[in-house]
Amino acid sequence: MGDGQRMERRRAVANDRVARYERMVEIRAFEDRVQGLFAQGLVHGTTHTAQGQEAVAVGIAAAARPTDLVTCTYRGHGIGLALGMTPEVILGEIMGREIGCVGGIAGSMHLCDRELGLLPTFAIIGAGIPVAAGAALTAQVRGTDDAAIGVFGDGAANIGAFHEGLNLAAIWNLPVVFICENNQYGEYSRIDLTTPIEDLADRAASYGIPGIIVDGQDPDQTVEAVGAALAVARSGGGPTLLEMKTYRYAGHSRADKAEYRPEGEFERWYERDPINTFRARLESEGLLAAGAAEEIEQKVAARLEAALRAVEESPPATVDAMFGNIYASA
Amino acid sequence: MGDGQRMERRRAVANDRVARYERMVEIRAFEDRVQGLFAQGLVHGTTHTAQGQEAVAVGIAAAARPTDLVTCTYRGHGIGLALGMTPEVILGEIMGREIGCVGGIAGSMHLCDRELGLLPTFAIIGAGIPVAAGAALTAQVRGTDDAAIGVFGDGAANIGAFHEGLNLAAIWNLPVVFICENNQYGEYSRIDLTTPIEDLADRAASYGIPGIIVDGQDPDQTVEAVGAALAVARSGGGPTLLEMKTYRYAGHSRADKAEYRPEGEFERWYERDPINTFRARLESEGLLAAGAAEEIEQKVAARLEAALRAVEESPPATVDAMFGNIYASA
Amino acid sequence: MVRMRMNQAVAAALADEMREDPDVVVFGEDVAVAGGPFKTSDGLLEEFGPSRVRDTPISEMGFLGMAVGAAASGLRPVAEIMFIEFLGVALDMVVTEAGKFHFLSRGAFTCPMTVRASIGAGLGFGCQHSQTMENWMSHAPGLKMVMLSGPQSAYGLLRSAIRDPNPVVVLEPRALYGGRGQVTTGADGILPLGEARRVREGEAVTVVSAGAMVKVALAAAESSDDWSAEVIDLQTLIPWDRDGVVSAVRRTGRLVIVEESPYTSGWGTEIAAHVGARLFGELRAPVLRITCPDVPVPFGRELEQRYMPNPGYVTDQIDQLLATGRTPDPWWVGEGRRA
Amino acid sequence: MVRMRMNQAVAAALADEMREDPDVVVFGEDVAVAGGPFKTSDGLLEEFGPSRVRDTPISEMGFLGMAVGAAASGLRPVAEIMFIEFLGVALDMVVTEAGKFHFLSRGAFTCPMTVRASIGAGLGFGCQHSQTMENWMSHAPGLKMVMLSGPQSAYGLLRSAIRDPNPVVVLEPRALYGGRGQVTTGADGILPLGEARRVREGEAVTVVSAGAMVKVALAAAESSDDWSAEVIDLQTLIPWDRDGVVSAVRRTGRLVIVEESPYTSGWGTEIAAHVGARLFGELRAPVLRITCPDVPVPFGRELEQRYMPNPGYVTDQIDQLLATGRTPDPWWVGEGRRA
Ligand SMILES: Cc1ncc(C[n+]2csc(CCOP(=O)(O)OP(=O)(O)O)c2C)c(N)n1
Ligand SMILES: Cc1ncc(C[n+]2csc(CCOP(=O)(O)OP(=O)(O)O)c2C)c(N)n1
Ligand SMILES: [Mg+2]
Ligand SMILES: [Mg+2]
Repeated sequence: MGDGQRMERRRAVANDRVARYERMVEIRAFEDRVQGLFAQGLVHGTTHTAQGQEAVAVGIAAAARPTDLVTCTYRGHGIGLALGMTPEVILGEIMGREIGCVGGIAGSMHLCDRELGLLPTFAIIGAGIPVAAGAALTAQVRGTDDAAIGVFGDGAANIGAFHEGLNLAAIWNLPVVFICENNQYGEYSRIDLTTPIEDLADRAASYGIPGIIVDGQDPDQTVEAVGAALAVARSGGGPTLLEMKTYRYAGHSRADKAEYRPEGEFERWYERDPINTFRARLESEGLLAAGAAEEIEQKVAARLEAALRAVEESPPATVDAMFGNIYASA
Repeated sequence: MGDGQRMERRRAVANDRVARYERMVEIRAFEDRVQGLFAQGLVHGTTHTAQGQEAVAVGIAAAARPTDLVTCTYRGHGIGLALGMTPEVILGEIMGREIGCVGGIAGSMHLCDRELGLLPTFAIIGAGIPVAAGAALTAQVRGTDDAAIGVFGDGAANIGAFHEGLNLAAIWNLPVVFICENNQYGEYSRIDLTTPIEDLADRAASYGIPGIIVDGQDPDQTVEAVGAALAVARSGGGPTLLEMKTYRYAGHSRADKAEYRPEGEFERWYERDPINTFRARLESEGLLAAGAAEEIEQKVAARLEAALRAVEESPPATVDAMFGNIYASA
Repeated sequence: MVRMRMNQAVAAALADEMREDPDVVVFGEDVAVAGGPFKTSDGLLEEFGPSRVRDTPISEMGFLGMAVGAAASGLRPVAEIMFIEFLGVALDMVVTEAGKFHFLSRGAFTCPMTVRASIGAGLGFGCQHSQTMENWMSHAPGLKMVMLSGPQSAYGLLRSAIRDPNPVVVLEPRALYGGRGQVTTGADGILPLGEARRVREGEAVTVVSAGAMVKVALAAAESSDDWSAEVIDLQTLIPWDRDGVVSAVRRTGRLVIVEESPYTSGWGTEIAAHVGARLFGELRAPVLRITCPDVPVPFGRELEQRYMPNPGYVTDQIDQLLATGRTPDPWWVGEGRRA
Repeated sequence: MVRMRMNQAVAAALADEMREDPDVVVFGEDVAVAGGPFKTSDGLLEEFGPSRVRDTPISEMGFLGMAVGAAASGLRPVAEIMFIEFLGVALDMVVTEAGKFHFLSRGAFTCPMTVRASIGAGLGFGCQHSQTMENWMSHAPGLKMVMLSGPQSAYGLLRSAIRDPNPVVVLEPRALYGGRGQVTTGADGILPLGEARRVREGEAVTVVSAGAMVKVALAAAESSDDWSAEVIDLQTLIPWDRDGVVSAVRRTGRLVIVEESPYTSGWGTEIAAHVGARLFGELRAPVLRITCPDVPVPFGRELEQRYMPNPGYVTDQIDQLLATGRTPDPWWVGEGRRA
């Protein structure tokens, strides 16, 4: 799929709330499909899906420019789709095909799209945090008004790179927005087993920067919060830490059924499902007519099946790809 | 010098404020002498002295038991002396002689005394912080009421190990006291150039533990604060972060003349010199008679010269020492 | 003898050490409640309780630092690093602190900690979760390092590692966790550190391998009727069994190393250089290192398998070595790439 | 040609690159206001200002991460690691992130960052501040690594490192910073990466060395009338000049490596293993690695000097190699210790 389509997808999310809704539906369907493919044994390796966190993804994509570089984690399909990547380049990567965004040699944890501003996603916890600060340094040194966004999980807030990255960004007043996707779990451990405080946003005080709690289930609020923090960053106001409270519907990775979750927890969060509540809002605002939601779902499903066919038609990554791009030449 | 003397020195500091005063005088004289030896070119390598920070050192030594393990940094002569190590074993190490506490194969940055509770001092910034938590883990698992103490600088509060160490200690409720010797500088950089907040004690909030600012120039207050935090730790109350505000009189290391200091800064701190103010207090309380301070100074000076002679008589570290103690045998 | 998977053998070794020594404690990310991401600590929390079996926050520097402090003060901590790459955020604690603690205390402190880390390719985890990285720890006096090759090796070497008074890094090939084998447990099942193990006798060539490659070397050796190969499982990478390996190679006159890691500077490099010099004039062929190419580990089933030495390739390389008396080019050179 | 110290040559290279390319920025601990703990960035802040020359907090993981992000987005950051050991808290960023960024972006991003780190013994800094640790980075496809051996080498290689589109680690022997030499600056002074440099011609033996050992190898070569040695400064450790070294050794028939690091698994191990295999049957003597013993670097002037190869010892080892055709024992074996 050409550049044009990807940029178009990005613009849609940036400009149109209904398009955001559609993208959230796409992310949910995509992740469900990926889980299914793994369950069928059709994919090698592991994967980390982001059902339930769709509002965070579209919030970032809607508020950021393609020239604002984003770092994110192995749980990156949703953010990739939100930023405008097509289902086929992500699925292709997950399935190890040439059509994949990295040619199929990297796998689910490693997505990348330079034009859309997505740096290679990070499979080492915390690593993307200072890297985002580094991208912000480029904007600051060059005097552009671009900013950078570093996305990471609640578990990552306990690792050294978090502390060092936020401290550096603060002391240099860098144009970067740190977004903690607090989905309540790091792997199989609830946050309260690993983190002695309630709100990770409070850690911003250690660096003298604003720390703001955001309802990560509401795409209007996530767009708003990211947009405001980016505006601060662009105008020289320095970094912000946004803690987006959200919930991971699936297990941590392919093999995890999330049986450790306390009873009723999932259900409580599902009451505020970001897609359902957003649909209701759009409907009540008259932006989604009766039947429109079903149409969107069908459209998304068809799009996904087309993507899957394109991926299946694409050859597996080649031995040449394995030897390419080790060293760049001048 | 035998074990007996070291334990005796420790007991003195634990029990007697005048002995604490004397130890502070000893530390000051020792560090001045070390600087002099380097200036004369009599010592190889580098050294980091702690003039001005004497009240922190005796505060720790007076409040802790020898079975409370302490981790500290390359700037460790003062703490070593305070804990009870003799001038000759420290000077011997600095000068690379067999009499040194590590046999002269380690140098100024690496002191150690197992009986007195001093783990090998750390030359990598921050490393001692989680290691102290580990010593506290032993006490917790074994159910003793020992505690551990991790001492580090203001600059170290920006490194990842600080964040991870405090978080771990908090979540496991470990009996450990973290002591940040905020001497206002990390190498040649004033703290405000590297740290976006005023009080490092505030960082305790990120871990849900108490963070307390202590006047690091007053040995009565340091003993009190360390003692209180240790009592909390021993009784199952978990870790505390103490920020001791103090000042490094000398440059960072051997080669540094500290010319970057703003005018008048040293003088302002010297007005509250920990030794001078403590002497005045002891005199006004009638604990130091007229002339007693001079006697102490002379005694300390004589002790130091004797130590220097003992070191000079000790042979340089041997090649055998270099091959010893690489691997322990069962 | 009990039949078990390698991950069960790891858990059994941990449990037996914990039973015998109350100072043994286990911690790492998701090792307690979940029994370990690879189920290598299953059942420990239930048997030994939350004081001795603990889940940590994601903070490798922090919990390896705790291991150092705990070890120095009397415990025998076993810390799990989920994937060896994560040592990249905490290597200081292993190499620069633990490895020098005994030295820096003139012998007064020991640091009997064990760092277990899963390694290797084959499961489709991509280039940041599939390496072996043994040379991060191979140039650091004071450390020991072993690599597991199956259930018995896991049980026996891990128990020795925990008992050793020095810091020991235990590399566990992830792809072997699910493989079953007979295991002698108890004192008889303990394998000493520092000794290589001959797993097959042979005349024409000595094949030294470790970890997941032992099986590959063995399969290659068994597939040829033209020559017979002695196969050695190195077991301990640091300090390695110089005398054992040298005397084995002296017998056959030929040394082949099979490694699951890039060509440049893997563990086999040291074996090759050392043996090559010590047996100069006695070797009947150059030392052959059969390795992966110098590229990041690729994702994708076929590519990943291609990346690693496999039995057919090993046989073919040995065939060529014996036929020509020269080291054959690796497969990727045939495809126009750098050796 | 200008006479300068090696630390001045480093600063000159940085300044010249910064003049030619506004994207070059420099950061690290105390590199700006203080001009660097070893004065390797003296004058840069004054000339290029606080946006391009910055002091960092003590947070190696953080600022190397920033270097990755800055490099990927268009700058050419040069980050200083004061002592190579400090990479132990940040190695992930170099090996696992920077080294794979190009690969993981299918070539879309490059990561042209330079990591400068001082290395080595000789100044009495003790065992946590005196190592070389090159093998932390030697098994990591995607990285390049060079080692400086004097003022010209510093100027020429550092400029190439900064210009290179890949992450390059520059190892700077601390003990050489104060040494003076004539330096050709400007375009003519730039030395290419990937090429070894012959610093002396000779017939009997090829001595490959790097960093502070080049001088030692040269002094040894010059001290003997009995044999003549070719001396090679390897310059780039990864990827090293295989063809250059192999063809040099083919000429003399003998290879001696002089390294400032412990015997096991240093950079020379790879040279020894590779050349030993490639020139099997052509070598007239075993490959001799002259190294430090496998111990932590000791403090103390005499011990520390004893620890490192010196010219007299190198000469003596080569004498013995030539006389016996066998690798002589290292000095410490004579004293009853393990080889
Ligand atoms: C340094 C490091 N340690 C451990 C891991 C293994 N790991 C992968 S994901 C994960 C949990 C991360 O939790 P969180 O940051 O909350 O992100 P989430 O998966 O919930 O999106 C862990 C421990 C890793 N990848 N890197
Ligand atoms: C990981 C690491 N980075 C850098 C250094 C170099 N270094 C040694 S001391 C020092 C300053 C430390 O400042 P602070 O923590 O305030 O302690 P102080 O020296 O003032 O006692 C630095 C940067 C180091 N030893 N380790
Ligand atoms: Mg999470
Ligand atoms: Mg300080």
